[in-house]
Amino acid sequence: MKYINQFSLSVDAKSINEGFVRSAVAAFCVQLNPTIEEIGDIKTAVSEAVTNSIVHGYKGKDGQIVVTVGLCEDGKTIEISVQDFGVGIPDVEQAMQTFFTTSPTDERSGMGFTVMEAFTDDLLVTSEVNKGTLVKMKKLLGANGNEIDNEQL
Amino acid sequence: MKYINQFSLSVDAKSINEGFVRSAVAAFCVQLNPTIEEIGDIKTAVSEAVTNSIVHGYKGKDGQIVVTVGLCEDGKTIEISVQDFGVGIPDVEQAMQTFFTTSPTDERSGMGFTVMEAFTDDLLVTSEVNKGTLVKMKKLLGANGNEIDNEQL
Amino acid sequence: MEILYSLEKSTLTIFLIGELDEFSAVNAKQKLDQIISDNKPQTILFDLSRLSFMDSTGIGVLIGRYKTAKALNGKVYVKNISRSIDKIFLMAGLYDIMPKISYKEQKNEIH
Amino acid sequence: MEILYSLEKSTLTIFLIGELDEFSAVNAKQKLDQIISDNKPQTILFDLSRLSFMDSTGIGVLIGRYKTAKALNGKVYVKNISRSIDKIFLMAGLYDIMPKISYKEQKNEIH
Ligand SMILES: Nc1ncnc2c1ncn2[C@@H]1O[C@H](COP(=O)(O)OP(=O)(O)O)[C@@H](O)[C@H]1O
Ligand SMILES: Nc1ncnc2c1ncn2[C@@H]1O[C@H](COP(=O)(O)OP(=O)(O)O)[C@@H](O)[C@H]1O
Repeated sequence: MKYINQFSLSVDAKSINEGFVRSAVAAFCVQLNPTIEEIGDIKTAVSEAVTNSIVHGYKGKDGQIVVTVGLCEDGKTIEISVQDFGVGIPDVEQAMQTFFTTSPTDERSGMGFTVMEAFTDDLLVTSEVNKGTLVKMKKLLGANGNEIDNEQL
Repeated sequence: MKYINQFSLSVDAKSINEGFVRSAVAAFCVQLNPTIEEIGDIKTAVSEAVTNSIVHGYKGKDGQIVVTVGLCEDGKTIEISVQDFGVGIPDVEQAMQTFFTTSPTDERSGMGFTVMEAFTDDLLVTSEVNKGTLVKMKKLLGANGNEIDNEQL
Repeated sequence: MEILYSLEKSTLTIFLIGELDEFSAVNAKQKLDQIISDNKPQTILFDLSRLSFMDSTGIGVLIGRYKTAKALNGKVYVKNISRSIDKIFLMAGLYDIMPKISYKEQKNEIH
Repeated sequence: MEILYSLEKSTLTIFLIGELDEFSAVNAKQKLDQIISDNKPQTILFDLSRLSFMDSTGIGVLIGRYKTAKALNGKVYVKNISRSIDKIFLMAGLYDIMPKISYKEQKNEIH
């Protein structure tokens, strides 16, 4: 996939960094002049994926989370990926079911993937046990009717 | 150098991304509860370094800028580096002089390095012609008396 | 995140201020349970007007506090919910256990 | 960045709004030169109350516009400067060519 603008970041898997990652992704998306609702959706979806990497992927232990964000050639679709190199998910289909959680005692709701799905236009999860998990999301930020063309960049 | 928290990001060398990089660095620093003035200083210093990479390092052509930010073990000093792989600086000492600029027709002021120096506590520039430039800055964010200890992370 | 509260008759209004995510959840749970068990309110009203962010971790936090309140025979309501947090409430069916209430309803029904 | 202006007698007040950096500089220069040469003011007053960010690229932009104004025999002043932008003005000696002016001075001296 070719992007007309992109960034990638790698950050310590600590929950104190969740707000930072949300803000960084949102700051990049601002160039598309998104609506407040679109920015809210993206922040929420990113937060779910990052929380999962910290809580489930690394189970609170040290690790790195890699987040990449690319602006597609249409000038209005954002692709976001969140990757960890943690324990992985044995059964992705089951994991993605609403209310499914492996940490009920932790008061987790099992709604993380459901929220990601609802707040983005496309969600793809790939995972391998003991290798890690990659969550890819797409979102069209077109509601304000603004798009960027390559000449402006 | 060991950091108790860190991130690094790589971004297209486009001026549209300047605001994004500033905001990302600022969002990371928020965990230290800095003063508004401290955040302003950091945004300005980072902006100078990123502008230089885009304008001088890559001369507006495609390239990547790598920004890393680390929180030192004292829990209150931030180390920031901005790196490009562009044309490099033949004479760093001369380049760092106030008002020195190689682009006067472009209405550049030659104040970039001077601002970086004034707005941070430590500045180190290393560069190699045709390899690129690395700017390292340190800033103590202690004015609010908040610091983070490793246990909180 | 910051948590403020006020007690009026047997209604405890709790203001959740800032961002409720995995980072802030641990402290929030502790503090909320403390406030609830200290005050043993008949009614808890979460005012979310100053909650700028909440993700699914927040669902767990709120359901947990609903259980704390129920164990003390209290009822839970919410008010002043922003659009994006409203979407999460709907998705999780949270309004079934903690109905949304307007200012008017609050005056008539709760007290 | 957004640029607004108002003309009162021969004083052109220009509001710089948002962030002035390398990204916004190209458009800002063009737009400012246009406004200045269209209005040929005797006095230009930059109101920076809503300028949330400026780095050394902004120094170049302002010095350039000072030259445009001077070529038309105009004087340049600034007002409502935030603390961090003030530091840059001081460092670059910008106040020497475009003095800072308060509301009172503006009423007495400029008009
Ligand atoms: N990055 C990840 N690494 C390992 N396991 C994961 C990851 N993300 C999700 N999972 C698994 O999928 C389950 C469902 O995730 P989710 O829908 O986000 O709900 P919750 O986080 O509330 O458990 C989790 O309980 C966990 O077992
Ligand atoms: N990243 C870089 N790559 C190449 N040259 C640079 C870089 N940064 C600075 N320089 C050189 O150093 C000079 C002085 O930089 P600076 O003090 O920031 O002033 P200005 O950017 O206004 O020219 C520049 O004009 C340029 O020649």
